[in-house]
This record gives sequence, C-alpha cells and structure tokens, in this order.
Amino acid sequence: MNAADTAFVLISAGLVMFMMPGLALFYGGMVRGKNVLGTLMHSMILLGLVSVLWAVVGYSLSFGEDIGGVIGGLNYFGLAGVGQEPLEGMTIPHLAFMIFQCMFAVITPALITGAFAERIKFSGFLIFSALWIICVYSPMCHWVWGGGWMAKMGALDFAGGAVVHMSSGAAALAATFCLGKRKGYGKEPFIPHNLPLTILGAGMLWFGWFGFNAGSALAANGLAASAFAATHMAAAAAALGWIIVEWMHRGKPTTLGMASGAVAGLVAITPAAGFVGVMPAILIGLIAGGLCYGGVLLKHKFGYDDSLDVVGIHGLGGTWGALATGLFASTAVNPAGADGLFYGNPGQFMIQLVSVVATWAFCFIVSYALYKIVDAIVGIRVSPEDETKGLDVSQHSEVGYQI
Amino acid sequence: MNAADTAFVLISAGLVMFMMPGLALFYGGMVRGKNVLGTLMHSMILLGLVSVLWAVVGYSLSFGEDIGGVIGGLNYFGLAGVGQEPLEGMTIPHLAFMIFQCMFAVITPALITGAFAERIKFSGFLIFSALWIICVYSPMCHWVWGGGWMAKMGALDFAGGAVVHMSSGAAALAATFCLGKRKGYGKEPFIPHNLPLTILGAGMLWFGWFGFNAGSALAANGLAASAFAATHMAAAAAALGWIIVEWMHRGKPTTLGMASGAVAGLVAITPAAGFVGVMPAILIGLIAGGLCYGGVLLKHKFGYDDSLDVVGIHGLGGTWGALATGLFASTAVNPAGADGLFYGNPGQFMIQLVSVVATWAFCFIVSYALYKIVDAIVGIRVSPEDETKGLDVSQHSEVGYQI
Amino acid sequence: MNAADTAFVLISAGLVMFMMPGLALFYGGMVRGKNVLGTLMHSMILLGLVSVLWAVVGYSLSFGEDIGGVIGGLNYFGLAGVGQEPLEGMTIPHLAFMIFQCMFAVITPALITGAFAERIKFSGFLIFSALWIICVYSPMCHWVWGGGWMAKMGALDFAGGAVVHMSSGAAALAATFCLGKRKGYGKEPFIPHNLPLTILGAGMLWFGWFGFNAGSALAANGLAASAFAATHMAAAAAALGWIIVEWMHRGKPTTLGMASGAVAGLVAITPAAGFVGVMPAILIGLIAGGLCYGGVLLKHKFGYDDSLDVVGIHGLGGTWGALATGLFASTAVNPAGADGLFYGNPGQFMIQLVSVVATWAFCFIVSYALYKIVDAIVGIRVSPEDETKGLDVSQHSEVGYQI
Amino acid sequence: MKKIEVITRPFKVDDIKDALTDVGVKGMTVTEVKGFGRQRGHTEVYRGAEYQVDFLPKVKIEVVVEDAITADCLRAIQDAARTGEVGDGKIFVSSVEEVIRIRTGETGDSAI
Amino acid sequence: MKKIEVITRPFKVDDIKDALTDVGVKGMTVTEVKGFGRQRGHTEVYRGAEYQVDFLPKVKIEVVVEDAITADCLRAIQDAARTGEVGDGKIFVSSVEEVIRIRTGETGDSAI
Amino acid sequence: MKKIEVITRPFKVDDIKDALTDVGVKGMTVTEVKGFGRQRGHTEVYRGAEYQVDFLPKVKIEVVVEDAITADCLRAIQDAARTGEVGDGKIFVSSVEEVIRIRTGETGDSAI
Ligand SMILES: Nc1ncnc2c1ncn2[C@@H]1O[C@H](COP(=O)(O)OP(=O)(O)O)[C@@H](O)[C@H]1O
Ligand SMILES: Nc1ncnc2c1ncn2[C@@H]1O[C@H](COP(=O)(O)OP(=O)(O)O)[C@@H](O)[C@H]1O
Ligand SMILES: Nc1ncnc2c1ncn2[C@@H]1O[C@H](COP(=O)(O)OP(=O)(O)O)[C@@H](O)[C@H]1O
Repeated sequence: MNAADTAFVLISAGLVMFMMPGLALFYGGMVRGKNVLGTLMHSMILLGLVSVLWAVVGYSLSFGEDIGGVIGGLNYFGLAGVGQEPLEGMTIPHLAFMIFQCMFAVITPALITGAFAERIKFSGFLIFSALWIICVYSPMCHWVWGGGWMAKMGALDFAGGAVVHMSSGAAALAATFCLGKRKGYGKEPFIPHNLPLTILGAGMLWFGWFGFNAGSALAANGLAASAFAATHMAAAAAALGWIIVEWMHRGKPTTLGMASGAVAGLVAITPAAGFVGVMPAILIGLIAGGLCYGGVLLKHKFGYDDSLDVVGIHGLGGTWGALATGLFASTAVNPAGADGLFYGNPGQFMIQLVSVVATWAFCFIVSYALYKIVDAIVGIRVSPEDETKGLDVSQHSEVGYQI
Repeated sequence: MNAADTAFVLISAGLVMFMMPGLALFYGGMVRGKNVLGTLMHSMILLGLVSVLWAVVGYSLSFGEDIGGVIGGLNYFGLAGVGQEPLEGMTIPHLAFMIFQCMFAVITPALITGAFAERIKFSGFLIFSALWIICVYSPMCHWVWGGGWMAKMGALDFAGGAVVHMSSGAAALAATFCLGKRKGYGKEPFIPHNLPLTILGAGMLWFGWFGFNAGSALAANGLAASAFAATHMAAAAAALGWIIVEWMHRGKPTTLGMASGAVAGLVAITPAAGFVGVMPAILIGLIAGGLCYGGVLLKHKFGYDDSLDVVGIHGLGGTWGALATGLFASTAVNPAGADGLFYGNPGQFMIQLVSVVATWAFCFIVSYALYKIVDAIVGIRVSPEDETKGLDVSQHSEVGYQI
Repeated sequence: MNAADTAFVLISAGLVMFMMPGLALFYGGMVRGKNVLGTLMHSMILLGLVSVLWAVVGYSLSFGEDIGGVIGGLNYFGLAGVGQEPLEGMTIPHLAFMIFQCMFAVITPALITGAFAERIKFSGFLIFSALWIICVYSPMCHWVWGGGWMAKMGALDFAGGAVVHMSSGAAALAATFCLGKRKGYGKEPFIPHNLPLTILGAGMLWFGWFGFNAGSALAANGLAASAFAATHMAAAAAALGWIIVEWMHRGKPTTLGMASGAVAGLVAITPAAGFVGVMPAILIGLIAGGLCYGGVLLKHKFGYDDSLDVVGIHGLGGTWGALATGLFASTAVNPAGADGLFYGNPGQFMIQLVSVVATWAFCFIVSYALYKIVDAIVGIRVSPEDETKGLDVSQHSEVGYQI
Repeated sequence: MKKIEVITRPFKVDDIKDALTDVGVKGMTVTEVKGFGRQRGHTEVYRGAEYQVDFLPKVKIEVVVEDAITADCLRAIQDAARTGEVGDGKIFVSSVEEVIRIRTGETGDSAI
Repeated sequence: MKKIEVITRPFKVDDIKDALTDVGVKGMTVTEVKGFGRQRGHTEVYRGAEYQVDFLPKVKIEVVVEDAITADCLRAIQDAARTGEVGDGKIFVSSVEEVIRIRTGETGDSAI
Repeated sequence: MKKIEVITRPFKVDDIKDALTDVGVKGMTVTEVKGFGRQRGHTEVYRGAEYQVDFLPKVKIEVVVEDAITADCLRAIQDAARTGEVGDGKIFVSSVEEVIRIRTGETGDSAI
C-alpha cells in the first residue's frame, strides 16, 4: 500500500464528488427560473440514490468476479470483502477504489438529466435512474474497467469516454424520443435564467475533472501529471475552439460558449487523458470545441428537444474522444496503453470504432426500453399543467428565488 | 514525518476551510434577502476572528499540557514551540496539526449562527463568539481530543460529534431562549430567498466534510479511506432518508429537504466515521435523515425560533451520531477505537451516553451565561427598526442584490 | 521522484485553477448586472488563452535556458522535453511543475481585468492579454523563478508578490490611464450588483490560495505546512484589519470589506509565506488589511477609475508583502531563504526594495505601451453606446439573469 | 368602476389582501416598486465610498372595484395598512371606463 | 387617448405584442406583477412548514392609444391572450388627458 | 390632482427625482419595466440559437401632484429626461379623483 497514492485517490474522489454540485449549477443556470430547483435536484439526489445502490449492488456488478465478460458477480454484494487492504495489484485501499468509482457511477446518470430537463416526473426519474445504473452503467463499467469484453478486446478508455459520456449521450438521445419536446418548444424562447450559476458550475466541473482524469491513474505518478496536464490543456483549447467557431458563425463569442466548449474539451479528453501527450491533447480539445458547437446545432436540424445538449456535447464529444484516442495514443506516454493510428497502429483505431458502435447501440436500446417501462409504471413526463407551473412548484413545492 | 500524511492533512485542512463559504451560502440562501450579507458575514468573519484567537491562545488551551483533565496549559501561547517538526507520536508537522484543528474551531461557532440568524447585533455576535471559543470550545476540545477527562473516560468522537455538533446545537438552543423570536415569527412567512445558494452550500459542505472526517485519521491510510466512504454513504443515505419521510408527511420531496438531509447525515456520521463500517454508516445516515426531519418540527411544537434549525440538525444529529457510535463501533474497523453495543460491548454505549449528557449540560449552561453577559455589555439583539430594515443595511450598510 | 510531493503539487495546481472561477465571481459580483457575464468571461477565457500560450511558448520563455538573466530560451518550445521525469533537483514530474506554473500565468492577467472592467473591448482584451503574457509575465517570471537577475540578486518572492501581484497592479494602473473612466463615473452610483457572488468568490480564492502558497513549497513538507498556516493567518488577520479600519472610518464594518481584506491579506503574504513565521504573518495581514483600505481610497483622491481596485489591493498589497518579506524573513523558517531586517539583515530589505521598484517600472511601462499598441490595432475600449448597453449584450449577445 | 392604487410597506400585502377579501373583492394585482417620500432612506458604503439611497422598497396594490364598494375598500385598506409611522404610503383613486374579463369577454361590473 | 392595461399570463406577452403591432400600435410597456384572483395558487413547503401562496406571476401590459383604434386593440388583445382557462386576466381601460414624447416634446396623438 | 407617469431610461431616475424635488414634489414611486417602442432592441445568442429581444429595460416613475404644479412638473421632467436619442420615452397625464395618506387619513391635496 502506498500512502501518497491513497491520499491522491481519496482527494480525487472528493473532487469528482464536487462535480455533482458543479453539474447541478451548470445545468440549473441554463433552465428557466421555474425549473431551477428541479434541475439542481436531479444531480444532487443521485448522490444519494446511486451511492447507496452502488454500495449495495452496483460495485459488485461492475467489479465483482467476471461472468462471461458481460457482468460482475455478486461476491462484493453489500461491499462484502471490500476493506482497508488493497486489492491485488493495487496500491490503495480497496475502499478507496470503491468510493472513487462510486463517484463515476453517480455522475453518469446525472449527465443525462440535461436531456429531459424541465419536463420529467420526479418519481419516474428516480426509478429510471436506479434501473439505468443496474442495466446500463454497471455492465458498461464492467466491460471496460471490470475485465469485461471491451477490456479484453483492448479498447482504451482512460477515464470514461464510453462508460460515462457516450453512455449518457446515448441515453439522452433515447430520452428525447421517449419524452418528446417541451411545451412551447420552438415558439417561446428557452433562455438560460442565470448564467453566472452556469459559469460557476463549469468552473467547478473543470476543477473536479482533475480528480476524474488524473485520479484515474490511481497513483500519484508521472502518468497522473501527464493526464492532469492533458486534461487542462484540452479544456483550455476547447473553450477557445468553441468561441472561435461561434464568433465566425454568429458574429460574437459568448460566455456560455466558452463554458460549453470547456466542458466539451473535458469530455473529449476523458478517454484519452492517460494515453496522449499534451500537444495532441490541445488538438483534441480544439477540435472538440468546434465539433460540439456543430453538435448542438444538430437538434435544430433534426428537430429533437435535447434541452441542455447532452447528445451534442457528451455524446459527440465522447465519441470524438474515443476515436481520437485511437489516433493519438502513444506507448511513450503510457506503456500500459497502446499506440494509435498516428503512431503506426491502425488496429487500435478499429478497436476504438468497435467500442463506439457497441456502446451507442447497447446504451441507446436499453435506455429506450427503460424509459418505456418506467412510463408504463408511474409515468415519465409531468402533466402539461405541472410543466407550465414548473418543476419546482409542481414536483417539490418550492420556488428558487424570493428576491 | 510522512510526506503523504502531510499532504493529506494539509489538503484536508483546506477542505475544512472551504466549508466556511459553504456554510455561509447554506445559511445565507435560507434567510430573507435583506439579511443575506449579514448571514454570510457571520460565517466568514469567524474565519478571521477565531483563526487569530486560535493562534494566540485557543490552540494552547485545547492542546497545551493537560491541567487536571479540564483545560490545556499556556505552553503553546502564541504558537510558541509549534513548528515544522512533528509532535511525538505524529507523522505530520506540528503546524499542520495546528492549522487543521484551527478550521474545526472556526466552523463550530459558525454553525450556531443559524439559530440567531436575522436578529443578532454584529458587535454582540463578535464578542459572544470570542468568549465562546475560550469558555466552551477550547475546554470541550481539550476534554475530547486534548487528553482531557472525556478522552480518559474512553468516549469515542472521531471528528467532532460532541466537540463540534452537540456543542453548537446546545449553544443554539440557549440562543433561542436568550434572543427570543424574530419579529413577525409565526405571522409572516419566513421563506428561503435563494435556494440555489443553499444547495450549492450543501454541496460545498459535503465536499469539505471529506477533509473533516477522513482528514481526522491524520494519515493517508486505510482508516482514512474507510472514514471517507462512511462519510459519503451516510450523507447519501440521509438525503434519501429525509425526503422519504417528508414525501410521506407532506406529499412531496423537497430540494431543501435533500440538502438538509445530507447535512444531517454528515453530522451524524462525524463522531462515528472512523469507528464504523460502511453498511452501518448507511444505516446511521438513513435514520439521521428521518430523525432530523422530526427534529426541525420540534420548534413548531415547543415554540422556540431556531431560525435555521441548528438544534434540530446539529444538536439532534450529533447526539444520534454519538450514541450510534456506541452501538456500531467496531475494533475491526479501527483497533484504536472500541467495540459498541452491537459488537458485544454495552459499556461503550453508556460512556457515549455520559458524554452526551455532559456535553449538552456544559455547553448549554455556559452559552446561556455568555449570551446574558454579552447582552449586558453591548446588547445582543438589534433594535426592531433595524430588524425590519434587515441586517445588511442596518449592520453593514450594504445590500445583497441590485438585479 | 516523490509520490507525495507529486500528489501535493498536482492538487495544488488544481486549487490554483479553482481560483479562476473564484476570481471571476469575486469581480463579477462587484460590477453592475449588465456587465456580469463580460466580467466572468475575462477571467474564464484566460484559462483557455493563456494555458495554450503557456504550453506553446510561455513556459519556455519563463523556464527555458537562461539568456543573460533576462529571458528563457526556446528549448521548451511546444513543451519539447517536458515529460514525466523530474527536472534535476526536483522531486515531481516536470509536467507537474509546468502545469502548476501554468495556473500562475493564467491568474496574473486575470487580476488586471478588475481595473478595466465594464469598458474594455473583448477583442482588444484578448490581444492585450496574449501580448502581456509574452512581454511582461514571462520575463518577470524568468527573473524571479527562472534563474534571472532578480533571483541572482537574492530577491525573495515565495509565491509571486512581484511576479503576480505587483505586475498586475502596475498593469492595472497603466490601464486606468489608457482607458479612462467609465461613462458616468462620479455621477451615477457604481454599486456591486450581487455581493453573495463576491463573497463566494473570496471564499474560493482563499481556498485556492492554499495551493498557490503552500504548493509553492513544491513538496509536502514542514515548509509547506508553515506556508499554509502563514497564508491562512494572514488572510484572517487582514479581514479583521480591514473591517476595523472601516468601522472607525465609516461607522460600520462591511461584508465587502471583510472579503476585500481577506484578499489583501492573501496578496500580502504571497511573497512572504515560505519565509516568515505564523505570528509575523498575522502582523503582515493585519497591516495589509488597513493599508489596502487606504489604498482603495487613493483613487478618489487622485481621480483615476480603477473599477475593482486592483491597484489598491494587488499593487499596494503586493508591494507591502515584498517589503515585509525583507523585514520578517527568517532562515529559522526557511534555511534556503534569508534573514530580513528584523532578523539582523538590512541588506535583504534593500534587495526587496530594488525588486519592488524594478517591477513597478518595468511592468507599468511595458503594459502602457501594450495598451496603446492594441488600441491602435483593434481599439481597446467599447463605444459609448455599447458601454451603456453593457458588455454582456454588446460583446457577447447574452444577458446574465432572467429571474 | 374605480381603480384603487395603494402604495405601502411590503409586509402589509397579506393583511390588505385579507381585508379586501372580507369586503368582497375577488382579485388584485401587486407590483414591487421603490418609493421616495418623507420616510428617510439609508446610507450604503462600498469600499469606503458612501451612497445615499432615498428609494425604499414598497409595494403597489392595484384593485379595480365597483363604485358601490369603493368606500368600504378604502376603509379596509387604511385599517390594514396603517402603522402610524412615516412611510405608510398613499392611496390613489381614479376612474376606470371599462373592464373586460379576457376569459369570457364579460365587461363592466360583472367582469371584475 | 386611452390607456389600456392588460393583466395576463407571462407567456402571452409576445403574442399580444404581435397582435397590437398588427393593429398599428408602436409602443408599449410591460411590468412583472403578482396577481390574486379566482385562479388557485399553490402550496410551498420548507422543512415541513407549509405556506399557501395565493399570488401568481402575471404581467401587466400598458399601452396608450388613440381613441380611434381602442376598440381594435381591445379585440386584438383578447384574441391573443385568451386560453379559456381561469387566470386569463383582465383588461382595464381608462382615459388619458395628455401624452408627451420626451425626445421631441410632441404632445397628443402624435406623441404616441 | 393629476397622476404623471413617466416611462424613460433607468439611469435618468436620479436626475428626474432631483428636478421634481426642485419644483416642490415630496414623493414618487418608481417601477422597473420593460419597454417596446421605436428604439431598436438587441439580439441574444445561446448555443447558436438566436433570439430577437425587443423589450428594453426602462423605468416608470409615477407621481401624483396638485393641479397647480402639473405644468412645472412636466417641464422639469422633460428637461431632466431628454437625451434627444430614440428611447427617451413618454409622459402620460391622467386625472386622479382622490388621494389618501394612510398614516393620517388626510385626503386631497394635503395628502400628497
Ligand atoms: N406624490 C406622490 N406620488 C406618488 N407616490 C408617492 C407620492 N408621495 C409618496 N408616494 C409614495 O408613498 C410612499 C410613502 O410616502 P412617505 O412620504 O415616505 O410617507 P407617508 O405616506 O407616511 O407620508 C413613498 O415611498 C412613495 O412610494
Ligand atoms: N379586481 C381586480 N383588480 C385588479 N386586478 C385584478 C382584479 N381581478 C383580477 N385581477 C388580476 O387578474 C388576474 C387573473 O384573475 P383571475 O380571477 O385569476 O382569473 P380570470 O380573470 O380568468 O377570472 C389576477 O391574478 C389579478 O392579477
Ligand atoms: N403607446 C405607448 N404606450 C405605452 N408605453 C409606450 C408607448 N410608446 C412607447 N412607450 C414606452 O416608451 C418607451 C420609449 O419609446 P420609443 O418609441 O422607443 O422612443 P421615443 O419615446 O423616444 O420615441 C418604450 O420603450 C415604451 O416603454
């Protein structure tokens, strides 16, 4: 066991937890004022729900003994045997690894909430999220990090391009189909009600993402430093990339664009952070910024209502990041990784491609089914009257501001 | 000396410091808009006042050479002899321990401010807080962590159930007696003016609490990981516990309830974090959520005006946590601790009970006396006219928002 | 290489990054509502712009092979040779050092933005900031930390009194001359529109500053603990110092004063943190609070419009800190430092004085020239009509609040 | 029909609403306003710079009523709003030519 | 000249603006208000304490028009604002004695 | 008694207050409003979607005065509020039937 690695991973777990209020604000600032609390609640209550679920069964399904490459066994049910001693091959307490991973499980369904913001029923949302953790997240996590088939195939995903971002992006797309558009969509303006909250949220996400990506090295070593630097630079470049493109397209660079770009860059570098150098990271970020700007415009083109652009940013950004890993990965950065296309190994790119397609297909289909099931049980969408009143009053009997 | 432990404790100290703006927002969002700055100020200025007091005399009273099990000596007056070398038996610089403990001294009186929010006079508040650190906090801290009588008795308090939460809860109850109700209490609605601030504050508290509880291991080891996981899971379960109870009682789960529940869980796990396993922690949290929901309703029953529910959450939550430690503590988790009732040692539960009663009695009585003394010197409550204007204008010549 | 030091410096880098949204809010809350996004953007976009610039050329100019004591060479251009291995004499990966320093480069020009808030043109601001990093920051950084002439002279600057605070203060003063006063200055009231944001920002700055100052020890050792404690205590004392002085001067202590004082204390202790003991730190802070209160009043006396008091707080506070280092530095605290005047070495005070004068002169003159150049190219100030509309609408096509 | 405009202290809104409901009023409209008058304002200080603020937070209650109950309403409002301190505010009464209920198209007294 | 005051649902502002523009209106002024009426409010709950909220968010649109187009305006507003549900709000019409355009000093109909 | 309503630019409030005070006015009430008129609005863009915003921030100043000083007030307001640019706003004058000071129960001119 290594105390420095333990300190690093525990603080990193804290940082990832801090992304939850960050995400809550990032999303909360973008909705209309009458939905601000409902939107904050979506992220925050998952800290409660998913964490407990994770301790009881999620961790075991993800990291328990491999069953056919598809799912983990129940040997860690109720955290049985998860103690202060390190797992074999690790330098940190098993509990530290468990809690670090817990935060990833929490944030992933929270990302989806941007897609169905301003119209989902709270009870339906809770049931959907619980089912999704068990039926989508845990398998995905097992496939990639728990020794499942994607890991065996050699797919590279340092901190969750597939597990976290593509999976939530695909679930977001399914949500737009199952829930339909918000009342008044396309007629009334849907304008962010409090952008300073959103900017603050983006800043908190950026900060917390250091724990997410650098912490995924699971040790305080050179690789962690490299992943840290790559993460920061990709976010920086993507913030620039986004506002450059919108400056050309709409004539002005926006603050929301800067924040959105930074998040897009963080998403894109997530799978790559521990496999690529800093200069490729800047390139990945720069492209992510421009690409995701285009990504959010798709909804206008295709006419689905992805309220806060989860598909355009997490879906697209995660996909780009996974493919970019297949392009820019280098064993000079991480000998435990692989070389990408630009380092002479086209096979890796193909592996990444397979993992992208499989992730989208699996997560979209199962998420779609889960929405339908939940809709049948308790209903997934609020009544039109409740939607007009806003989620705050109708779902929670509260209002955000009395200023 | 151990560098990893030093890094861990220093970052933890930073995290605990970050709880202060967190608490400021948590409370600040719940008051009416005309008192927002006054409420933020209560928490923030204690970072100034108590820190300096701590360096001069508080640390020495708490951790100086034991005098009869009651108080520390003045051998560390002005931090004399507190240097970069570790204390005997520790692995971190003495200064790191001092500053980590400093943050605990700062936050404790800040917790009390929720009880007398919206009506205390700023000068009176400053004097009360200074006296309270010397007459209540320092002795309590010495008894439990400085080698005083509670420590000798064997009372378990990992990170401050008695020192921090019961002490502030008891002082809060005394405040409601000495200051009386807010003008218009029971007639006008007292509704939170900015709940997004409160949710953000709760998120910051949760994040910082990792430093509070895991940092209390004073080392980056398995125990820290265990305390970290217990802390997180208790908060998660308590957020659920609170909203489940209020869903049944009032028909809807609220965002403020989720945030209040999380804090209640964090309070309850504080004394237990380093002595109990993760599954008991979930149980402790779940119960804390429901219990403290009931706790805040007590004020309506008994008719005292505890503005932001310090008694119901910190007083009650801390008490439950201290007793729960006597139930669930296990030497399998921490060999330096003890076994609780459920692990075959009913004696520990009795010790905890004694510490609970002693803490409430001591803190309530001395706090009560201090309010009376301060009231006699400079007055403890603002004039009715100033209360109507709000603390921001009347105490600080400022207003919070010009939007 | 040392894993604990690596963990400590990486987390510290994260903390310094977190100062950027902190600064954004600190400033953003103080402007009028129509400029809130523009002001947030100033700080946040520098995370994008300066980081990329730093990776490409800034780091090399600062820390590349010394050229005549004046500037670094291009040997690290594009981060060539900056890898996971430590630099000679260091215990952390070279990339960790690079990214830690990157955050300092980002925050320094962001500090300046307080001076020209509410009236600068966004394009001009970007160009100015890019040029300033190359022409002012990189040389300054090289002189002090990259082995340049100030370092050789023996000037002490632990975490950036000259490099960060005086440099931005001097640039701020130049800005007030080149940009002129805001429209309506002296006639309309310029009142902070959202002080809770400012208080939160101050809290985030305080928290992040632990990374800034303690992290500058570049190791998790006794010196880091000492710098951490000194930082905290100076901020605490300065918060008190400011409100005591304003209480006497204007009859009431203000919340903005508490926050401003804390920042002033953090500024003043920055150059001294790793050279002075905790008690001198309290004194440095206390004086900084009072002094900077006076500093912000200077603008009324001399009639320049330093919107958010960069000169009064960073310029003056940094200067006081640099001189105080020459007074209170002690080799008992840091054997690698020097003794100050009060420890029998008046020469050190003279060295500090020289560094102060040189820093102000160099930074003021070059900054002045850069404003003029940028003004000639794209214009540095918005049109009066755009200024009336506000930066949010005129520069970014957005508005902050729809509440 | 008359329009009654009351400018008074914010915390009196509920009392006035109850008083008006008691005399048979079915609806009213409230606006947050800032008032300047005999009541003294306060001073604000930001980083040592003082600002005199003369405008205080007030509310404006607008209610349109049939002529018949106007006098009752005025009495009810005064009783509910009076504290006797400077700053209680004013009541303005003016005449309204037509009232329409949008939902039904009703006009005149029956639309109120 | 007449002053028309419309108190109605916030999301109807743009529709009403367009309808009025169509009948030749060149300007109007909108205020956020809180309305009490037949439409039911909602309950809020904070830490177990219930509050009944009777005031709902509404907007007030004020527009001063020449006598000649008053009837057109009233019709346009009703068509645009009506949903048929309780809470559609009211229109109040009163008489204005003088209008001045500040910029030019014009008065009467030409100032509108 | 007359009610004067001024709709104008927010930053002119203090000037108008001073001008009115000079002609003897003792009180007034100010509301933040949004105005639509000849003055052009602006465009907002959020994630590539453009919104045309036609409503601009304005203030409404309401002041009730004795008939005798109405003309003085109108002149004072115009002088203080005029910038000569589009968007200076309008003044509406209407008649008020009764004024009551809540605190004292005074009515008519002495209540103002
Ligand atoms: N002539 C007026 N026209 C419009 N509003 C007025 C006028 N006089 C007073 N008010 C409003 O009434 C409020 C209370 O008036 P004030 O003179 O302070 O107290 P009082 O009504 O008790 O004499 C003011 O804040 C202002 O909003
Ligand atoms: N007598 C009145 N005076 C002023 N405003 C009124 C009056 N009656 C109703 N209102 C306003 O009109 C709004 C709608 O009225 P309400 O009675 O709820 O519905 P409806 O107009 O459809 O019958 C109210 O919220 C209130 O703002
Ligand atoms: N007919 C009207 N009724 C009510 N308010 C009006 C009317 N016309 C203009 N306004 C108000 O006056 C403001 C200024 O009007 P505008 O036409 O832009 O400029 P100007 O008054 O200089 O011609 C508008 O924003 C609106 O608030």
